[in-house]
Amino acid sequence: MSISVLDALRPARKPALLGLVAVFGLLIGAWVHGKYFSDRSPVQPIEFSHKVHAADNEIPCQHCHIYADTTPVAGVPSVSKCIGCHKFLPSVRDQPEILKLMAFWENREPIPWIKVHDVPDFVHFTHKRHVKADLECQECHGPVETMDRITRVATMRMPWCVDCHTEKNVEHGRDCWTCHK
Amino acid sequence: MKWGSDLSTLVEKFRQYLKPGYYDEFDYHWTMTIDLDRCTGCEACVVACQAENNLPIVGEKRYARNREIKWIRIERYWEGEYPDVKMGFIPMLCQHCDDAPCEIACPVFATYHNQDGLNTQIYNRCIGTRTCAVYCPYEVRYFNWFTYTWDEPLEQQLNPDVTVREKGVMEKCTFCIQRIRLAKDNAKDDDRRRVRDGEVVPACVQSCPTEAMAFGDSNDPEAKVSKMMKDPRAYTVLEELNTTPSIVYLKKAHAES
Amino acid sequence: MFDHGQPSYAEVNKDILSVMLETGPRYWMLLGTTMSVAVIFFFMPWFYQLIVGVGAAGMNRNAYWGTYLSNFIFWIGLSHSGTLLSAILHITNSPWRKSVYRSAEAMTLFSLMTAALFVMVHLGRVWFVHWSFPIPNQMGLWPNFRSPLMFDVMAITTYLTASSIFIYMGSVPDFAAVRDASTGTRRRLYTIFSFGWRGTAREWHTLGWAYTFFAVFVIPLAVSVHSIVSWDFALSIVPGLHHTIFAPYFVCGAIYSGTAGIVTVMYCLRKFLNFERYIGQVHLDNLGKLLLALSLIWSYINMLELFSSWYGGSSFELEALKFKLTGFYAPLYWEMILFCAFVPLLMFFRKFRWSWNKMLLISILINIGMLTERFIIVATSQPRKFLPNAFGFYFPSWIEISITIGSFAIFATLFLIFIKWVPAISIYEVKETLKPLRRDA
Amino acid sequence: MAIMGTFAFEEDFLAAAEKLQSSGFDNISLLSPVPLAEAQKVLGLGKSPVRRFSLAGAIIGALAGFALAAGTALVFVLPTSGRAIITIPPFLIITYEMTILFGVLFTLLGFHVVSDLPAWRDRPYLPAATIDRFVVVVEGAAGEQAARAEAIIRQAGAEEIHHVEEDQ
Amino acid sequence: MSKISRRDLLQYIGAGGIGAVGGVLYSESIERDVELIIPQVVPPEDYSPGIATWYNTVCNQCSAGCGISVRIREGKAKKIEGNPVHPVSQGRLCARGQSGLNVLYNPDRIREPLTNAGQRGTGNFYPISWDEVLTTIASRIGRLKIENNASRVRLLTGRVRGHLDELFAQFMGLLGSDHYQQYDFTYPSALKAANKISFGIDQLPYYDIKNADLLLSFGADYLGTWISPVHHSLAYGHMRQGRAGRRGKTVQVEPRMSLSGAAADEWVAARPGTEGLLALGIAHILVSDGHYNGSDRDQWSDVLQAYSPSAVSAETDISEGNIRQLAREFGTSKAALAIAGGATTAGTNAVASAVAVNALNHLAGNLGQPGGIIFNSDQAFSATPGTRQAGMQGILDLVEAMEAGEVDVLLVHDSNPIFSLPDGVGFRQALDKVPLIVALSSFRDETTEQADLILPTNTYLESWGDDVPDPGVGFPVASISQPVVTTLYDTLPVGDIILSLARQIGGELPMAMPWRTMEEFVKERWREEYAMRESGGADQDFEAFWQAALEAGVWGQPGVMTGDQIVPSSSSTIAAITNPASQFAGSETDYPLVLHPYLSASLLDGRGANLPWLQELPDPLTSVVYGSWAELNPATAEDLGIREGDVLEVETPAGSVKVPALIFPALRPGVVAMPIGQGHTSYGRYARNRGANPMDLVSMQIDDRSGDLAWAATRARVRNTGERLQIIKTDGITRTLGRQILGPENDHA
Repeated sequence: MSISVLDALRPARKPALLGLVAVFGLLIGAWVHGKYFSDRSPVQPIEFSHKVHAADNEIPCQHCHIYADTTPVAGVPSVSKCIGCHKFLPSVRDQPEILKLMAFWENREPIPWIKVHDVPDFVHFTHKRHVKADLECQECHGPVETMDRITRVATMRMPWCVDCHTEKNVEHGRDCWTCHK
Repeated sequence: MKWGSDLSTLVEKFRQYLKPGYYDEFDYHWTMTIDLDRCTGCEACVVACQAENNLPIVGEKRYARNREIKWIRIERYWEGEYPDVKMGFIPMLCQHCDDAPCEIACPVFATYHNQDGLNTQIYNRCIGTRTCAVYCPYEVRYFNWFTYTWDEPLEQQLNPDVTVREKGVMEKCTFCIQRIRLAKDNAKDDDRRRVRDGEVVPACVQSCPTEAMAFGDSNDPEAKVSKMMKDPRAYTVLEELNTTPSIVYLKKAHAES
Repeated sequence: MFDHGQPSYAEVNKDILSVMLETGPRYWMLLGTTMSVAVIFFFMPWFYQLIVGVGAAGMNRNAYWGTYLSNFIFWIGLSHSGTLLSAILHITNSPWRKSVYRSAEAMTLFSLMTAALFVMVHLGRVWFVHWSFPIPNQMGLWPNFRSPLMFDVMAITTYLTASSIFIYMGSVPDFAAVRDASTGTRRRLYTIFSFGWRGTAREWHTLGWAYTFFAVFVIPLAVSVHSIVSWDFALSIVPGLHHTIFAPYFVCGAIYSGTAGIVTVMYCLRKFLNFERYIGQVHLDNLGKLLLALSLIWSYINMLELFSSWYGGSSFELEALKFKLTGFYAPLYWEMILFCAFVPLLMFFRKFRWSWNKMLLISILINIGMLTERFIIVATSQPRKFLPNAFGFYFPSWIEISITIGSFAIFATLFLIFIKWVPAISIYEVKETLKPLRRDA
Repeated sequence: MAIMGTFAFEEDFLAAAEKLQSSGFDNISLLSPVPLAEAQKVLGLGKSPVRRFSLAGAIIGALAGFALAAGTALVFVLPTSGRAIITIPPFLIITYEMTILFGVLFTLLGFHVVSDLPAWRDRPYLPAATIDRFVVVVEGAAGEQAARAEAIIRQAGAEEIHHVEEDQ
Repeated sequence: MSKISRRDLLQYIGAGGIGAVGGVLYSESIERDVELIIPQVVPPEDYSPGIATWYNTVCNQCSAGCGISVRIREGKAKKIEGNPVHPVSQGRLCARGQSGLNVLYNPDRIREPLTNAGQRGTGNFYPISWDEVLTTIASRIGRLKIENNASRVRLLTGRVRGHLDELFAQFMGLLGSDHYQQYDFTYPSALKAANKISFGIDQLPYYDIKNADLLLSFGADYLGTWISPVHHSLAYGHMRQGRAGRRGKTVQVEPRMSLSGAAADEWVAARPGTEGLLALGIAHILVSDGHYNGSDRDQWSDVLQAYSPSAVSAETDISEGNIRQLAREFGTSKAALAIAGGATTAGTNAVASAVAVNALNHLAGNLGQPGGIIFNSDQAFSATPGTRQAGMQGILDLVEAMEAGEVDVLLVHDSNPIFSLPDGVGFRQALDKVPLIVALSSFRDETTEQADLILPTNTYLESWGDDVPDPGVGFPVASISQPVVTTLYDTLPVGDIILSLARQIGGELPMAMPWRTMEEFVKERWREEYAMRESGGADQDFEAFWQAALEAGVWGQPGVMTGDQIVPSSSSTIAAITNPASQFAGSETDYPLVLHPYLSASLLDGRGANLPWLQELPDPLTSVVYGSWAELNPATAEDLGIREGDVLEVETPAGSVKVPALIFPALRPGVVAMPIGQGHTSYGRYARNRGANPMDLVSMQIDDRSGDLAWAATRARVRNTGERLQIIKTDGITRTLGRQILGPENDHA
């Protein structure tokens, strides 16, 4: 006659292992999705390349995002803005993406860009203050000039904001009512 | 909290943190004065607040069960009996007490006291224990019993500077934080360190047809509120509770006869 | 202490284990009923409330706390005797404890769980409840340990952990007994539950010591828990809640209703699980005396509260008092006084103390009284705060009422499950009270 | 090779135990359905080291408790109600609760360590020991030793003798 | 551990796979849902996102003509505040004005032209195109015009001022119909009539409350509903605390305490209908006690002979001492001002009472003085306000005409007589005799429901126009109202509708009214005004002026006294003084109580009832929201054994309604008070079937001297039906219980 917990546990070993594998799979799945299939870099209605514009042609950000230093929102350029330049660029006129753009312009339709950098409704964020504080756009938006398709690099979540505020030692940068409305 | 590694600052910080009251002085000490001798109880402020802060239209049934949401309300008190009956009005809104009974109550820091002497309410942090409202002696905290909706197209009026609260969240007067924020923003734009007196005007103060209300920074001795607070008629409601409110009332004067 | 003569060791095992191992249809019917009641009366309304918002309940701007909170306090209170009593009696090793404490502790555990459920029901956004736990989160924000509610969170988690460990450790030797009386999966399960307990002198020795320490820890804990719960109220400045007496008042009240609860449970065990042999006159008598003492203390504190708020003479306190004694809820108040202060006086007479049925009635009345007491506290103080113009009224909605009913079903369900998994009476400790196995005995 | 003897009565059981103890068997376990002070005396079990665990737990808990309260208060400084950020009285309550929590947990740990449970590997025992029989178990005794042990147990008045193979 | 069999392996892979899928789903679930950023195709000029812009226009929620600023963001109106540079509102605004947003974004607005397809009064309407509806009307009117029957076309509007008024007039004039009339329930016609008698000026003068020391108000709720509440409130605030060491005093004479009564230092509940008498009593003492000693003292004392304090005291039920004391204060204070309004000017003695009050002002010698009555004879603009207020007499004539079948086309704009007039008038029935009823309205109110064709108009926040405040503010002022948002629905500004009708009717109309839109018309007129004032100012100057005016929302000449400050002689007043005693409908025996309807501070005469913010706004004195009630003095209630919430049947010779009772301490015993404003049978989801309309109780009586409706001259009785109804109110207990909430007791600062 003898007793042993391990013997008692033996039948439970396999289910336990299966469970372990499942959990492991879960983590992998989540990681892979987050890394490659998330909304961090959606496919836009027009394959607009910041690389071409910002880097190759050295257009400054605020040439198109004109409101960034005066209003809370940076503002996507209006269709007319795009056309403003592109009607003088015969070289690229018949590229498919440009044709799309032209189509939008002919139909006087706005381009339904997909928002990449978004904050919830209860957050008060103003570009003006950040631009006027001489922050480089890249500090939050990442090396945009190297991207063909825009990808969100920052988490855009609270600790990310707060950490920066703390580092830069922003006045009242950790007061909730500085950002929450 | 990122602090320097050297011990002295750490000790110094601890001292500071151990000090009751915590703040030596508020950066701004936003204060409101309400002259009851001017107040006629017309309730323009009530609607102004509703328009500015996206207060819901709760509907008759919910009103009947005292589920209304009015960040500022007018309280009525009769004195005497017919024919010598008098009516006393007193606008009641969050007093932004410096020793607010509500603040300790919150387990998740959804309400706390900020450097401007404001009693904050962070809606999206609130988990709805409702303790703050129970503790509040002025009963100026209001709870979202439901997720309120606006009949189309009334929602187009909603103020984009103020979020719309969801069900299960406590809310209350913020002294129109969005306006304070804007004023500070403008001040920064033209390189002023301070906001000018009268630059921040909460919706209720702005609307008041008898100019009974004044709002400003009581740290600034020149501010209108500071002057009003010196008036002999000045008092605070429920003084005996030692909540040190940021709203100073001026008692109704009597006609000399 | 045995009304029907001494059982033998073997009989003890047989009697107590048979309750676990042999299950009749009656049990399943009962379990089915309680479970369905719990679902229909508690969980379905709660689900509805989660969808529409807390407005489904009757609370309003005159009373932000309603029956959910009062029930929470009631259940916490009910939880009080079990562990506390068992601990105290263990340390003062009074023999009559041994056959009652297991189910008493179980009561503690389950009423505590029910109480915790009520916190969830009370919250406006329960899906964010984890923000009030001291765990790292993505906002880098921690809970506010200066808040009375955080005291609660800490106290209740500690209490739950401690009392579950307490009851578990007490049952380890009995798990071993179950193991030996069973075969197959159950045997395996209980081998694990009992950590492979053999009952060696060393094991007994260590268990003895550990158990004593658990007891020592649990007593101050239990006291602190209900004090803290009382501070949820007392730390406010609301008239009618802001009383220094509240902590002792709540603790005493808690033990009071808890003990009454034990009597009720004892009755059921005895009646339905045929434990007449182990639960006898002596238990009833002792519990009766205890109840009597507690009721007196309770009445005393109650008087103090009334007196201090009346004699203090502050307009605020007086108004609250007036509303409590003569307002809409006055009948409830006087009902409470009747059930909790006067009815128990009957126990001065042995005739009552010794009659199971009478005691059952009394104990139930006491708990009804205590349930209303908690309700009175929330319903009469909040609508009468400082500004008369904001005075109002609160009446629970049918959702609150049904959830209150459902909570009892939940408690019953848990208890029914419990008696099938854990020996409802401590086998080895009952044996201790029997004649030892000696030649000279 | 373990030898187990079952007894119906305490006296015999204790006698056997003492005899074995005195004749130098060190690896004996005394199984009983109820705690027996005498049996523990035979094995010379005095104050249990569990109490050290409890103390350690309590102390650690106290420190952890205050550290938790004070530390988290400093992580994100949010003043409330004009109280200090580090307010002693409320934090003492947290400390108090954590003291008890850790005390209990460490005691639990102590129990497992001291009593050497759970019994992972096979240990000799008899089901009767959880009902109404006393069992003496002699382990690690081989050959002639085993014979002696068995003799002692038998003449102490054991009802039955069992032999169990221990897997080494 | 033994080697794994294939079967096991598959199971492990399966588990892992399930896990992975779960992981992906989880990660997907915590992602924010995709939002779009929609850019402009071509950005407008002054467009800057996330920044609010303010546009100035004129409030139309009541007839005060406050200037307002509307906060616009992303093309949507967010908030209305007073226009800081406007002399009437001076940056402030009342609850009603701020609720204008509920008018603009009201879910019950009419969104397209409607026709009832021949079944009138069924409430069924069907969409119809603008062209069709306009041609229908135009042809109909055109035919009448050709047949020289244009007088069979009638236009009834609410209070319309500025050039819209002129436009209407011109339109009707050109048609050849002189039947353009306005009716506004809140218009103080009696007061105007009285002023014409006493001062010989057919206008509302400017009451300078701001600089008064004693304001003696007979029934005029100047802080809540009377003439220009916001402006009065500003004045009141200044009068109370604006002048160091000089706190003005106010006394309110009315049977039921109004907002102004609550603010007053003294509230005098004279017997209803005898307020004018009280005024004369005071006048008597002023003269006899020598507070007044002008040259015409003797005439005064003759005419006031009959009104000795004792006699007056007996009539008014105010103690002699009280009257004397009032008189003393009135006589001695530096700047005393007496005003009349509300129920005092709504009895059969309306004008008589108002004249009596004017007598007081004469005797106080405050005419043309600061703190007194200031006449602004010369109005700022060609458009003279208020002259077309037909008053009750006009309505009766109209009804008569309709009954006689003399009306073929009735155009109704912004006026709701069916609701705001007693049934006794018979307006509703008369409508049946009218072949074509056209409503120009934004909401389906009771009158609009009766229309055959509904022309949905823009709200005032979407329309062009201008306004001259009436009364003025002591110097020439005109405000411009401009659309602050783009029109929400398929609706038109009322001005544009008239203009396009004019075009389609043809004849000389298109010639005379060549403007395409109201905007053109207004600008045109302002150009003329400008040219007239700045003698021959060139056009580019005008453009600049126009831009400035648009931005300011108002044009004015502060300091310029409008016209010479004539001080009218007292003779006409003296002549006009008669013993005023209001004749109440119903005998005292059958109807022991006096019905006292009063304008709701939030819903006014009911036009605010469709605005949720106002419905949810607690009544200033009773804190009741939603629904209506009947107020009783505690004593009266006790006699009748009535508790709050008992449903009463209030009966008058005119009819009866059922309303819950409310015990109200500041109400004269023997009076039952009811707020006007609720009891709509239509008018949108927020107003429909809520409470009762006291107008159903008012007997059809008019004050013969002004022809105005005497809506406060009806007796009533109440019956407790035994039913109960919860009155929804925010008040708990309305006594301080000795708590020092309104300030510490000890000091008397």
